[in-house]
Order: sequence, then structure tokens, then C-alpha cells
Amino acid sequence: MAHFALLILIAPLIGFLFNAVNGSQMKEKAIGGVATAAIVVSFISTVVCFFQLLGDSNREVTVNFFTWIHAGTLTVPAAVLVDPLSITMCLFVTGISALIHLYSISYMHGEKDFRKFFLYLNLFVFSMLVLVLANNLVMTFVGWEGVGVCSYWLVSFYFDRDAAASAGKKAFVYNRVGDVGLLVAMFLIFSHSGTLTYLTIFSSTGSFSPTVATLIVLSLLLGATGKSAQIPLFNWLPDAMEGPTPVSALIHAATMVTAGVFLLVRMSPVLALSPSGRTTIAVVGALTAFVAATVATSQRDIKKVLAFSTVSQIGFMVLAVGVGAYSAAIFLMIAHAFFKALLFLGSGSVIHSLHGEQDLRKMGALAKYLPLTFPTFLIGWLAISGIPPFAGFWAKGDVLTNVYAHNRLLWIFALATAVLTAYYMSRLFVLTFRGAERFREVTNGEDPHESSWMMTVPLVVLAVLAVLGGGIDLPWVHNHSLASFLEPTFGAVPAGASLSVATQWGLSIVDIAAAILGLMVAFSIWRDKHESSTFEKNFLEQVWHWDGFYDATIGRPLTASARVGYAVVEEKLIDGAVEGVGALAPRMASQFKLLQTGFVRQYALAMVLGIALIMIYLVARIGF
Amino acid sequence: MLALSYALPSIIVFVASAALILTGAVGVITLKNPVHAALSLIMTLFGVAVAFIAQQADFLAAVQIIVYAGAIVVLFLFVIMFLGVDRREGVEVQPLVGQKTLALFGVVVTISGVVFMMARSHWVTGIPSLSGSKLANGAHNVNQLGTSVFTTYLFAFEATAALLIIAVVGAVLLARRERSTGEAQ
Amino acid sequence: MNVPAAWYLVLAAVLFGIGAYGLLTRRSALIMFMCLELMLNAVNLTFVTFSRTLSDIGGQASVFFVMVVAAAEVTVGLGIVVAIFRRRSTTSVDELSEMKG
Amino acid sequence: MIKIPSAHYLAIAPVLIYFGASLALLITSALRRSRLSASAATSLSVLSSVAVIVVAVFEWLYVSRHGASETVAHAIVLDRFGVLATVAVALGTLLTSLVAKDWATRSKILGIENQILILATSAGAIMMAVANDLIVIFLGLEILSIGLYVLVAMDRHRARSAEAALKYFLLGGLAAAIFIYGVAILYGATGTTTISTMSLYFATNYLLHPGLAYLGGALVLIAFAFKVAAVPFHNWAPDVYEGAPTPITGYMAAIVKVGAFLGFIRVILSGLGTNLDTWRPILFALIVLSTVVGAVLGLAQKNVKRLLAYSSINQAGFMLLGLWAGTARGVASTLFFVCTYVPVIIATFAIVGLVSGASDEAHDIDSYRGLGRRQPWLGAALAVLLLSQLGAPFTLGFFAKFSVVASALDASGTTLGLVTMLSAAIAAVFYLRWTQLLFADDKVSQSRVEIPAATGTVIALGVATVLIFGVWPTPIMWLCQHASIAFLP
Amino acid sequence: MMHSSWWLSALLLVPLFGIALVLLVRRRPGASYVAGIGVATVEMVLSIIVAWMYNPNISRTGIDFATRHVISAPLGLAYDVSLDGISLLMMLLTSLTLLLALIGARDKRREPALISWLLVLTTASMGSFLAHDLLLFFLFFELTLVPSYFLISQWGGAERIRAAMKFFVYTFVGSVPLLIGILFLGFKNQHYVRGALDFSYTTLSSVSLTHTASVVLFCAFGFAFAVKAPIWPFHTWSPITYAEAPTAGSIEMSALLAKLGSYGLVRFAIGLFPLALNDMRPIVLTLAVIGILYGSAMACVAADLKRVIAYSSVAQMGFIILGAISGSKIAMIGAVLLMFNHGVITIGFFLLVGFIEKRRQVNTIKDLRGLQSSAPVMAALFTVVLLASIGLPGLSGFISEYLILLGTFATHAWWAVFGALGVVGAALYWLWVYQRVFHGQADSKNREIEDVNSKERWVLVPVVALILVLGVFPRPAIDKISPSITNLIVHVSQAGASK
Repeated sequence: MAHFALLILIAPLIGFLFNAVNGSQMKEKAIGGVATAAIVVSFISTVVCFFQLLGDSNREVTVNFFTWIHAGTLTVPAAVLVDPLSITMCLFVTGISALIHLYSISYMHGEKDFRKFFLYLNLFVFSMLVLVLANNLVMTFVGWEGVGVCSYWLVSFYFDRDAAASAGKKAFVYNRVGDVGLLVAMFLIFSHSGTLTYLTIFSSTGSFSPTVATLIVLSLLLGATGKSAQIPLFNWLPDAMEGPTPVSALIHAATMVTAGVFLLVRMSPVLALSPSGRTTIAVVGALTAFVAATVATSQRDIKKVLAFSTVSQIGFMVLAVGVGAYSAAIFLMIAHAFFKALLFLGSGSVIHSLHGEQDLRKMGALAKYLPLTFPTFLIGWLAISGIPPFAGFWAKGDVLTNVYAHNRLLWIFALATAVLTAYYMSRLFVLTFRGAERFREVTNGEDPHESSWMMTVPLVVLAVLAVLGGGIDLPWVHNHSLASFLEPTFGAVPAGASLSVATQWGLSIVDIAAAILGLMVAFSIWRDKHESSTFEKNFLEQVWHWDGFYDATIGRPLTASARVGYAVVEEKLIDGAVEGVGALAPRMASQFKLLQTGFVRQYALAMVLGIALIMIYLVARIGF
Repeated sequence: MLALSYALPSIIVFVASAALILTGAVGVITLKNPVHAALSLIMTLFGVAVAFIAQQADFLAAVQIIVYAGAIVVLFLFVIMFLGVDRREGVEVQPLVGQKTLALFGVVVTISGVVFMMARSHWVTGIPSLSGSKLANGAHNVNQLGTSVFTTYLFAFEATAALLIIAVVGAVLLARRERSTGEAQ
Repeated sequence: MNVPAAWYLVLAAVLFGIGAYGLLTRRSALIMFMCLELMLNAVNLTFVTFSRTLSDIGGQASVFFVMVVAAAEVTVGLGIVVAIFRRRSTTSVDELSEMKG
Repeated sequence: MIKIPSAHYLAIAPVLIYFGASLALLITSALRRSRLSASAATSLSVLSSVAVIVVAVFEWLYVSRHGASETVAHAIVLDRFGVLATVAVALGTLLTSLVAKDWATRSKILGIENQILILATSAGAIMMAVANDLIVIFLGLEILSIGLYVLVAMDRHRARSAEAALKYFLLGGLAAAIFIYGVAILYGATGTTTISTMSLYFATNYLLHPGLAYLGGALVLIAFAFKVAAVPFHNWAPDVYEGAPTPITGYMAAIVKVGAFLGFIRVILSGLGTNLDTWRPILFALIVLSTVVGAVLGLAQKNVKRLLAYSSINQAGFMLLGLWAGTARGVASTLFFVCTYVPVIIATFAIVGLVSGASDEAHDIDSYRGLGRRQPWLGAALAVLLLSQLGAPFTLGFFAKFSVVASALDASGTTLGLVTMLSAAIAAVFYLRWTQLLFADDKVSQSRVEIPAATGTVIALGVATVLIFGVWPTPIMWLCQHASIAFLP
Repeated sequence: MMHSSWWLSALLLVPLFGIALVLLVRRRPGASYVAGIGVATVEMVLSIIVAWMYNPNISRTGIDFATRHVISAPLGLAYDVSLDGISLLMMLLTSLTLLLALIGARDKRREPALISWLLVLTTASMGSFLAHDLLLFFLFFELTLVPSYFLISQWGGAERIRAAMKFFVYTFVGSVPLLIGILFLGFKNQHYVRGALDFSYTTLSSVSLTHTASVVLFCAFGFAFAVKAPIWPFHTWSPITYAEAPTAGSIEMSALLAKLGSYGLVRFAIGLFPLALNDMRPIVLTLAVIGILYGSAMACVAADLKRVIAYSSVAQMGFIILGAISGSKIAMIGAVLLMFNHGVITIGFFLLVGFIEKRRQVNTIKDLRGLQSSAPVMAALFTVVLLASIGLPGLSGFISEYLILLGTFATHAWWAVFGALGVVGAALYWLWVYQRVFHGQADSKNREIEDVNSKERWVLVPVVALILVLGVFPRPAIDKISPSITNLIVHVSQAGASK
């Protein structure tokens, strides 16, 4: 086990190092091949570990490599915790990453920084694996920040475009704000329990008072909102679409953005201590899901739609965490990874075929030109919309059921979001593949055509997964599926299980109805138009003016105060005081200089006056 | 009354010497012509000599007349004549504003202080017995002074020799006409 | 009985003050020298007065040295004045204010 | 019959040697038809200085064996304090006579008269330091002063020389009058002019009416403050420093400080030490004013000699700290400061003299621009000397400042310590500005400065002293400490 | 068995002999450069040997290589050097800084003089870190000003004279209270024991002080170190100084001399005046936090790269001070580590800025743009250093900042929380700077610049290596410094308890 666990981790790192050291002489294919192979090795190791874990009675295996930090009472081992949760995460992370690597070889063909792209990708996967496999919060934080910085690099991959550069920076800074939350959570945990290792924390949850627990949960939530693009820190993700499409698929759909959810899930024993904290999580999740869905209805950039859809879906996952349905959250995370990666890669294929065009208004009727992309995308669309029997239906159904059991109000919000999801995805689908051809201008009149096998194979694989993915946790076999596999980690029975079978069936039907409603509406509106001021509200397109709001309330005041601070506090007050004191001496000098007149009689006078003063002193001393 | 406390002659001598001294001194600082000032200085020096005699310093009084009035003031006059500056000082305005006022203030404060401090100490606090014999009169004064100079003040007396030599050398060097640099080598 | 020492001491102090005032207000270097002499004479008078009060010859001996010093000073001082006069044809110290600041 | 008091010739030997040498030179130059060469005169003064130092060594050993003693009817005291002062003066004289020789050659002025006057003046300075009688101190002071008046006026090519002499003379005369008035009043207050007797008087009598003693002491103190150029009695210093021939300025800055400070310590601490509480506020004011005014006014100077004058005013404030403290440590530290100041300031003025050229006029600070580029060793030497005056660590100047500030602190003078050190920070500006100018790269094309052998030696000695004892101040400090032990009543 | 102090003396003497060597060969072009690097290498090797030999468990105090010789008893002057965990890293940093500054920031204008001053500076700072005697420390501490002054005023930019003067006078004024404080302490001890004047740290740390005296002295010491570090609001000398100094000088000053401030605070202000800590801690913590946030804000609006580094250093020094004063062992370890790490990182920054300056003659941000396309390796190196500076886990900056915040949180939670905001700030200004300088379309001037050459790469290898190694394997370093920190904490808490 230990060897394979190590291999999971270091295979991508080796790939990275190999390419970093040798890559400058290697051909594109070789570089891509090495990078992909590294991830494949990692995936295979994960599978091996998975089976070993299945056979192991104790489903928590800690593999210790070395002691990373040992300072005072703080001991941070460099160690991994192989348990159902981490291995599940590893499975889909490595699996999807491998596919995306493969896809990228073709997609990135001919790019100037081809090698650098794969370096970043490998490093990203490594960081992600550190994040999920870590056995303590600090190691998780290493991965957490690692994926953040890789994301920064990949988003601003086209660094000579200002938008890309800004987007990368924005992503990193928003993440950093969230990191403060995670840091504070760690500080709180350490100062109350004296450890940062997960298993030890969980065995000493008694040392957290309710208040502390709530503070920890809220801090964790702040961390999660940063990384997982939740309200209030969600608006970096759409900008992050400036990166190459495989990056959007890998990082901003399938893996990194789920890290926040993972963290919350990982810390579930602490979450359990704070009901109010959990409620907050649920509310944040529901709100995010709803807001992002509304925004997605009005976006005109194909990737922006998918980005907001991602935000919305992660909102669902967070909502699931908030209601205590941890395995449902993981389920949705996996299913979402499948279909969202599929959708992104599909959109990548579309964009690729249109020479980089991303505007929905310049697409349409692509179905016949992209014979492989079209059906796979179709599957993805149905899956995310929640049409049975695709993965999305089961996963989202699981979440909705649990939410229903927990809180009706949130359920209504979630259901409305589901309708919106079906609606905007259908709009996207229709505008892209149906309707009139609007792309000739972009392609100089040529026909768009399908890409190489390296791009289509991943599409096919993902499509298959999107179809079958629901199978890992069908509602009626919870005890033989993902939920039961994860049980050692969460230990709790999902709330949904307490509902009667009839209710569960009823809810399923409601879900299907919602999805179909969304579909119908979308088709009826968008079948024959590609622009509509009625249904594409500026308010929504501008993301509820969220960026503007931040800019007006935080960004500009801060910048202005920094400028004013520089001009007034720094230069005038602090340095002014220093310079003022410094200028005092020369000023005194020019005054004193006047006293040195060159007239000897005045010198004598000065002496006599000095004597007079001393006389006055003496007289005062002996007294009258 | 003063007359009752102190012998009248001593009062008269004091008043006379004080008059001489102060008149002369005021003359020195007010008379415009340097020659007149020098003559006023002689008046003061005489006054001081009178005060010396009144206080049993007969020999010093003689020296005062001979050395001061006879030599120093003559030297002054000689230089005044030599330089030809026996005229009034220039009549241009005082370049230094407030100099006189401040000088008066400084001097008055200082001297008031001096007098006040002396008065507070009842004018003298030294112990006479510290330094031995009583002061003698007349011819003995010379003896006594001579003894003192050649015993207690022997080193100082020798040092005056050096002082005078250096002064003479200095005066010669300063007053010498400039020679051409070649000669100086 | 002789007049008290205080009278002479005050007289000397006043003389010293007049000398100092003259030094501060007169412009001719020669007259300033004379003022210095006035001050030294005030000192001498003080010495002699204390000498009398203390019945100690030391004060008178000191006067002797002060006189020597006065003579030496005047010699050198006049030498300086002569040297300056040769160059500048003035004895006014106010014209010697080239260096200042 | 007069009983001539016995004289311990070892004690007065330094004074005798200097007067003797001075007289010998005077007589030789007067009697010989052809003029004595400057080199010969210089050799004689160097020899006499060496002799004085040798004698001083014997004096030190003698005192170590037999203890301190008074001689020539209590007029002179033979103690380590005086011996150390003798050495310092002799050292200063030695260095100055070397510098003065080159100066005389360069400026084409009389070389012999310089040496005659320097030797005699040094004798005066030593007299001040070893005297046990106020009258002797007064005479020493006058010998020193009159010698200097003449030396300052010596440069007949420059009008400023005479102006400086006259200013110095008039103000010096005023100070002398004040000093001797103070002596007269002290005489009235104590009945004596002998310092040790005076000290005994104060130790054995409680003064119900101390006014007279205070008055006399204060007047003497003022006169000394004038001599050491403490503010507000400093006005003469910048003008006189500027006007005097440069080697003489160096001599003056060094020797007057030694003579005046040692006399100062003797009178104020040894003679009037029991009234220290009265002097302290005065000294306090003098220190604060001197350090601050010296440092501040130094900032405004373009003429390096004036700059050094203000610098020396600032340094004088520091030297007064030991006096203010009034402890053995204070005396030792002031001694240390004064003694170590001698080689530094003479060497500095030696360089200033070289740079100023034959006319002794190029004193603008711009004359130094790029000096260190053209002549790295000369530039480095000046930089070291200036840094020492600044008080940079591992130079002699640091330990000088350190020891006086330490002594003040030891006597609870925290305020003084702070003020003086802050003034050093201000003063640092002008030292640094000058130092930086040495290595400035603009206008590098000026002619080279010739360095004659004798002056070069002096500079090298100064720099070596600064650096060697800057790391290892132990010997000098040991001497100063021993010189101050058993000195105070 | 304690190691011989000759090793430390050698560390102090090698640079001085190096000066002689450099001046000896000054006439031959380039020879002084080779000689300088040779000397620096010897010094580096010596440092590594000493660090390797150092045994933290040799005594309870963690002091090794100690010796004490009184030089002048009346002055209280003694040669007293030793090494403990706190000075260990600083010693290494001193050697490293010299070596890298020499190689990486070569300046051919009057090279022998430049190298000599750098060597003087090395001895001075090495001496400050090794001195175990307050007077000796002060001597070396002050000595650093002289070479720094010359480095700035002789080799600096257009405003060099003003900058040099401001630096000198400001820090000189800062050290005045320190001197007074040292003297006060020395005399206090002397009056108490009635013995010789003695400024040994060991002796003076046992002087019993009243509470008020402790506070006053802490302020006196603290002021000097605050100016040197620099701690807000005593930092305004640093931007102009760093900006105007030549690259080698900037490196020495920000990487090394600034550490004298924090080192002094840890070693002397905290070690000698534990009684004052309770009163002073909130104030110092607050200043540190303000420094972190304020430095970040100013770095955002700074106009040139060197000023950005300067303000970034203000923020980083804020972190160091936060950890140092917090009283938590973890945080103190972090602070000592950060002193070293920040040094290394700053060396990296200044070297890179030096490379840019060499190519473009400017370092104003508005004149630079899109450098990444023409100089990708430079951009990559800059990124590594930048990420270390903003505390990316796995790189050296993280461990130290993390330990500081974690430890501080345990004792002073709110300050740690606000300090943690600095993490965002650092990311904000550095990434913004990076974006403006390296990202975007390069104009003609910036398009032409050549990438870092192989020599320049090699100079940065140690920097990057240290950033990585100390990020991943910080244990050896932590293990060496821990015992000394423990000892300090115990000393402080005992003093607090005995009150």
C-alpha cells in the first residue's frame, strides 16, 4: 500500500521533473506522452490502492514519509491518509486528468509554451493529489495553494493578453482571501486541540466548544468559498475561462474547484459540532447555486455559461454538505466531474473547430459538422440537465432528496435552480448545435471539422462515464455503493435515507419534471433566435453587478486609500516628520549663522551676556 | 555716620582715588580721540596708585606709576603717534544695532551680580592665618614683597621671564617690515 | 580706621565693568586695549584690597605678575595693530569682519 | 635671608627643555650671520619634544615609585595627570613642528620663528597642566595665548591672518582679564592662590557664605570655557581657525585643548571640586550648547577650516562631559578624549594645509572633490581621520566619545548622554558630506597634492594611531585611568 | 566539549585579510573580483563548516564556540563571541549574502573599493551576529553604517547622496538610545556587583531591573532595532535607500542589515528585558501588524521595483517582529527562520531586479512590460522568488510565516488574524507587480531584452535551492535553532515569574 500511495503522489511529480529537465529538446508528442503517462501511472496506482483498501478491514491507512515540520509542540508529518474519501477523490482526479492530458496534446498543438503547459498540468495534478491525500491540514494546505498557483499560471497562460493576466491574478487573490479562512481555521484547531493531523483532530473534537466549532466551520467555509467559487468569492471563476479550454475542464470544472467541498467533507466530524455553521454552509450553497444559474442564463460566451454552471453545481455540492449529505456531495462531485469535463472538452472541440471563437451568437447548426462532438455533448447536456438515466439525474436527485429531508425552503431554491440549469444548458445546446449557421464569418466560409483522435477519445470516454456514472450510487443500493464505501469516513447515514420510498419516488418525479420544464422553455424560446434582450438581462449578464459592487466597495476604496496613504501618510506624515526633524538642523544653522557676524565686539558681547546669565544663575543659587 | 565709623583721611583718600579712577575710566571709554583716551587712562592709573598707597601697597603704587603710566601708556601714545591715528574715531553710524544697550545690560547685570555675591559673602571669606605673616608698611613692604616673589612665587617669577621674551619676540616679528620672500629663506 | 574693603572692591568691580563696557562699545583697537588695561587694573585693585584684608602679601605679589602680563599683552597687541595698520590703514575693529558665519 | 625654595628638576624639566630649546634657537638665529636652516630648527624642536617625552617617561616611573609631590614652593605638582598632559603636549608639538617645517618651505615664510614660538607656547601649555598655583596657570595661559596670537598673525601674505590674530587677541584679553579677576576673587575667598591649599581650605571649612568662592570659580570657569571654545564663549574659534595659518590651527586645536582642559580639571575639580554641584548646571549648559551649536553650525560651512572649528566646538562639548561627571572615570575619559584628539586633529589640519596649497587659501570644501580618486591614500587618510572625529566604531574617536558619555551616564547624566550623542548624529552629516566629496567622481581632473615627507609622516602617524588604538585602546586608557587615580581630593 | 572560538575569529578575520588581498591585486583588471569571490567562498565554506559543527545541545543555553577576553577593563571592552541557534542562521546568511552580492551584482566601477567595502560590511555584520557582549555588538552594529554609507553614496543612483545621508543619520540617531541603554545597564551591573565594568550579555541578562527601568530600556533598545529593521513607522529611510543603493548594497542592506534589527530585538531587547514584555508586547505587536498591512498597501502603489521590495520588506519584517515578540516558541522559531528566508528571498529579488536594471537601465514599473515573452527564464526565476515571498507552501517563506502566525495565534489571536491578512496583501501586490512587469505585450524596448545568461542563472541556483530545500526540509534548521529559542523562552518566563 505504502509504495502505491507514494507512487500516486510522485508519478506526476516525476513527470513534471522529467519534462522540466529534459523537455527543452523533446518533441511535443514526447512531452505530452510523458506527462500523460505519468498521470496514467498515478491512476493505475490509485486503482491498485483502491482495491487494496477494499480488502482492508481498517479503511484508514496512514503512510508516513518524513517529518516535515517539528517546531515546539507542532509536528507536521509529510504523510498521506489513504481512506475511502481520499481514494475516491484520487480516482476521479487522476482518471479525468489523464483524459484531459491526452486531449491537451492535440488541443495545445503548436503552442509556443507547449512544454510549460504540461509542466503546469503535471504539477497541478501533483498538488491536487497532495491536497486530497494529505493526512493533516498543513499538507492539505500545501496542495490547496499548489493548485491555486498552478491555476494562476494556467489561467494567465496567454500572459500577453491583459485579460488573461488579470484573470490569473484575480483567481489567485480571491483564493488567497479564502486561504485566510483556512489559515484561521487551522490556527483555531491547533490552539484548541494542539494538532493538525486529521485523525487526531477527529478523536479530540471534544476540545472544541460550540463557539469555537462554529468559528472553525465558518473559517473553513470562507476557505471553501474561495477555492470552490462560492458566494461571496465566486466571481473569479468565470474570468478564469481565459485559460486554455482543457484547463477550464480540468481545473475549473472537474478538480480544483471541488477542493473546497472536499475540505468541508473532510472536516465533517468538526462540522457535526456546529449546526449553525452547517446551516450557513447550506444557505451559501443554495444561494450560490441559484445566483450562478440565473447568471448562466444570460451569458453569451460558451465557456462562461459552463463556468457559471460549474459555480451553480458546486453550490449544489456545498448545499449537500450543509445538510449533512456528505456522500451525496461526493457523488455529485464525481458525476459533475464526468459531465462537466465532457462539456468543457466538447466546447473546446467546438471552439477549436471555429478557430477559437467562443461567442454563442456566432455558432449554430454545428451538429452535422462535428459528428463526434455533437452526440457526446448531447449526453453531457442531458446529464447536467438531470434527465434520467444519466449520471446527473442520480447525483442531483440524491442531493435534492437530502435537502428536502432537511429543509423545504432550501429545497425549493434548489429545485428552481434545477429548472434553470436545464434551461440554460438547453439554450447553450440549441445555440451551438441547432438553428442557423452563424459561423461562416469566423471560419472564412470553410466548414468546421472534427479534431484528431486524441481530442475525441476523451470525449467518448467521458460520455460513457456520464451515462454510466450514476451507477456508482443508485438510491436503492446505498449499502453496496459509494455511500457505503465512504461510510468509514462519514459514519453518518444520509438524511435522505430516512424518507419513505414513496416520497423518494415522488421527489424523483419532481426532479424529472423540473428538468423537462427547463428543456421545454429553452427550446421554445431559443429555437429560432440567437439574441433576446428579454431573456438575456444585462443585470444577469453582468453577474448581478457583483464585480462592480466589489470594485466600488472594496477595490477602489482600497486602491484610493493606498494612494492617499502613500501621498499623505507615508510622504507627508511619517517621512514628512522625519524630513522635518532632519531639516530643522540646517534651518537652525542658517539662523545661528547670522549670530556669527564677524564683528569681534559682538563676540565679546555674546561672552558678556553669557557671563551675565551665569551671574544670574549664581545669584539665584545663593539666594537673596 | 561715615565719619564716625572711619577715619576721615582714609575716606578722603578713597573718594579722591575713586574720583580719579572713575573719571579716567569714563574718559577712556567716551573720549573720541585716542590721545585723550590715553591721557584719561593715566588718570585712572594714578587713581589706582592712590588706592594702592591707601592699602599698604607702597611698592606696587610706585610700580604702577613707573610701569603703567610711564611705560605702557607711553607705548600707547607712541603707537598712536606712529600710526597717525590721533584723530577722532570715524563718525559713521554704529554698524551693530543694539550693541550699546545690550552691552550696558550685560555689564550692569554682571557687575551687579559680582557686587551682590561679594556682599552676600561679607566681602571676604579667606582665612588670614593661612598665609602667615602680617602685612608690613613702608620699606618693609618691598622686603616682604621681594621675599614672597622669590619664595612662594619663584616659579611664576621665572615664568614671567619666558613671557616677556615671547612677547618681545612676538612684537618684533609682528611689527617688522615685510621683507622680500627671498630673504626669509 | 581705614575705609572698609568693600568700598574698594565695589570700586574695582565698577572699574572692571566700565572697562568691559568700553571693550564692547569702542571701535578703535587701541582704545579697546586701554579698556583691557582698565579691567586688569580693576583686578589689581581687587588683589591689593584682599591682600590688605587678609594681611597677606600674596595678593600684592600677584599684582606684580598681572602687571607683567599686562605689559606683555600690550606689547604683542600693539604689534598686531601695527601689522594690521600697515596693511589696512585702520585701527577700527569693525572693519575687520571679513570672516563670519 | 631669603630661603630659595627647592626645586625638583625632574618635575620642571619639560618646561625647561622647551624654553631652553626656544631660547637656544632664538639666540642662534640672532647671533649667526647666515640664517639657520628650517631643517635644523625643526630637528632641534623634534629633539626637544622627544626629550620631553623621555623625561615624561622617567617622571611617570618616578611618580609610580614615590607618589605625587609638589615642588618649587607648591607651584608645580608632579603627578601622572601632569605627566600625561606633558606627553600629549610634546606629541602635539612634535607633530606640529614637522608640519610647520613643510609649511614654512611651502609658503616661503620664516621657519625658525615658528619653531621658537611653538616651543615656547608648548612650555606654556605644559605649565598650565602641571601648575599648582593659579598665578602659574595664569602665566602659562598667557604664554600660551601670546605665543598663539603671534603665531596666528604669522602669515603675512594673508589679511585674514592678522584679522584672526586681532580678534583672538581682544577676546583672549577679555578672557584673561576675567580669569585673573576670578583668581583675585578666589584669593579673597580662600586666602590663597595655591590649588592644593584651596582644596584643603574647602575640605576643612564649611562655607556659610559661599558667594565669593562661587563667583571666583565661575569667572575662572568662564575663562577656561573661552579657551576650550565652549558655547557661548566660542565665537572666536571659527574666525581664528579660518584666519590662522593652517598648521597653527591644528596646533591650536590640539595644544590649547590639552593645556586648557587639564588646567580646567585641576582648578574646577581639584581646587573647587567640593562645589561641583554649583558648577554642574553651568557645565551642563555649556555642554548642551557646545555640542548642539557646534554640530548645527558645522552644517552650514563651506570652508573646511571653519567646519573643523565648529567640529572642535562640538568635540569640546564632549570633553566637558568628563568634567561634568567630576568622577575619576570622568577625568580619565576627558583625558583620553583630549589626548587622542591631539594626533587626529593635527593630522587632519596637516592634510588641510597640504590641500590649501602654497597660498593657504584653498579651503573651500570643493577643493576636496575627487581628492580620494586622484590620491587614494591621502583620501583614505583624511576619511579615516574624519570618521574618527565622527566617532565611527573601531576608530579612536569612538572610544573617546564612548568613554566620556559613559562617564556622564555613570554620574546619572542620561540627558547629557542623549543630547551629546544626538549632536554627534547631526555632526555626522558634515563629516560624511566631506568624506563623500573626497570620492565624488565629478571634476576629477585637478592637480595632485604634493605630500612632503615630514607632513606625510605626521598624517601616517595620525591615521595609524586612529586605527591601531581604535581596535586596541587599552594602553591609552590605562594611562588615562592611572593618571586620574588619586588625583581627585 | 565546546568548539574552539578560533572558528568564529576566522569568520571575522577572513574578510579583513580579503581586503588586503583585494587591494594588493587592485591594479590588475578583474583580479580583485576574483580575489573577492575567493575570499567570499572561503568565508562561505567556513560558515558551513561551523554550522555543521555547531552542536545545539552542547549546553543548556545552546551556546557554542564561546570565548571572552577583556580588552580594556576601564572601558568594559571585551572580545566576546559565541554562536547559538539564533545567530547560526544569521552567520550563514552573512556569508551567503556576500558571495551572491559579489557574483550576482558585479559593478565594475572602482571594483577593488566596492569589494573592500562589501568585505568590511561582512565583518561588521558577522561581528554583530557573533558578539555576545553588548558593547562589542554595538561596535559592530554601528560599524555597518560606514561601509553602507560609502556603498550608497559612491555607487548609488541619482539621489544617492541624499539617500546615503538619510540612511546614516536616521539609523545613527536610532542607535543613540541603544548606546545609552547599554551603558546604563553596564553601570547598573557595576554598581551592583562593585566590580569591573562589564557588558557581557550573560552578566547583563542577570541584572535585576525595576519594572519601569525594564520598560524604558526596552524602548531604548527597541527604537534602535525598530529603525534598523525597519518597523513601521520608522521605515521611511528604507525605500529611498534601497532604491538608490547599487544592487550589491541593496542586497546587503535589505537581506542582511535589516536582520540586525530583528536579531537585536530577539537577542537583546527580549532577552534582557523580559519584565517589559507584558507592557510592550501589545504595542510592538500592533506596530508589526500595521507594518504588515501598511507595507503591503504601499507596495501596491510603489513606483519602482526596488521600492516594492522595500515595502515588501517592511511587511515581512512585520511578520518577523510579530513572531519574535509573541512569546510563543513556535512563532519565535518561525521568526528566526523568516529572518534567514527573507534574506534569501530578498537576495533573489534584488539580483533579478539588478539583471533587469542592467538590461533596461530602469526599474520603474511603468517602463517595464511583457518581459516574460523575451526573458522566460528570468520570469520563471522571479516567479519562484515571488511565490516564496508570498508564502506559497513548499517554499521557504511559507514555513516561517506559517509558524509565526500559528504560534502568535495561540498567544495573541487577533493580531495573528490581522497579520494573516498580510498573506492576501503580499499576493496582491506581488502579482500585480508581476503582471505589470512580466505580463502583457512588450513594447519595442522590452521586447529586445536578453534572457538571463548562464552565469546569472548559476547565481540564482543557491537562492532557488535554498527556497526549495528549506521549504521541504526545514527540520535540520529548526532543530539547530530550537534549543536556543527554548532557552530564551524559559529565561523570559522565569524572569516574568520571579516578578
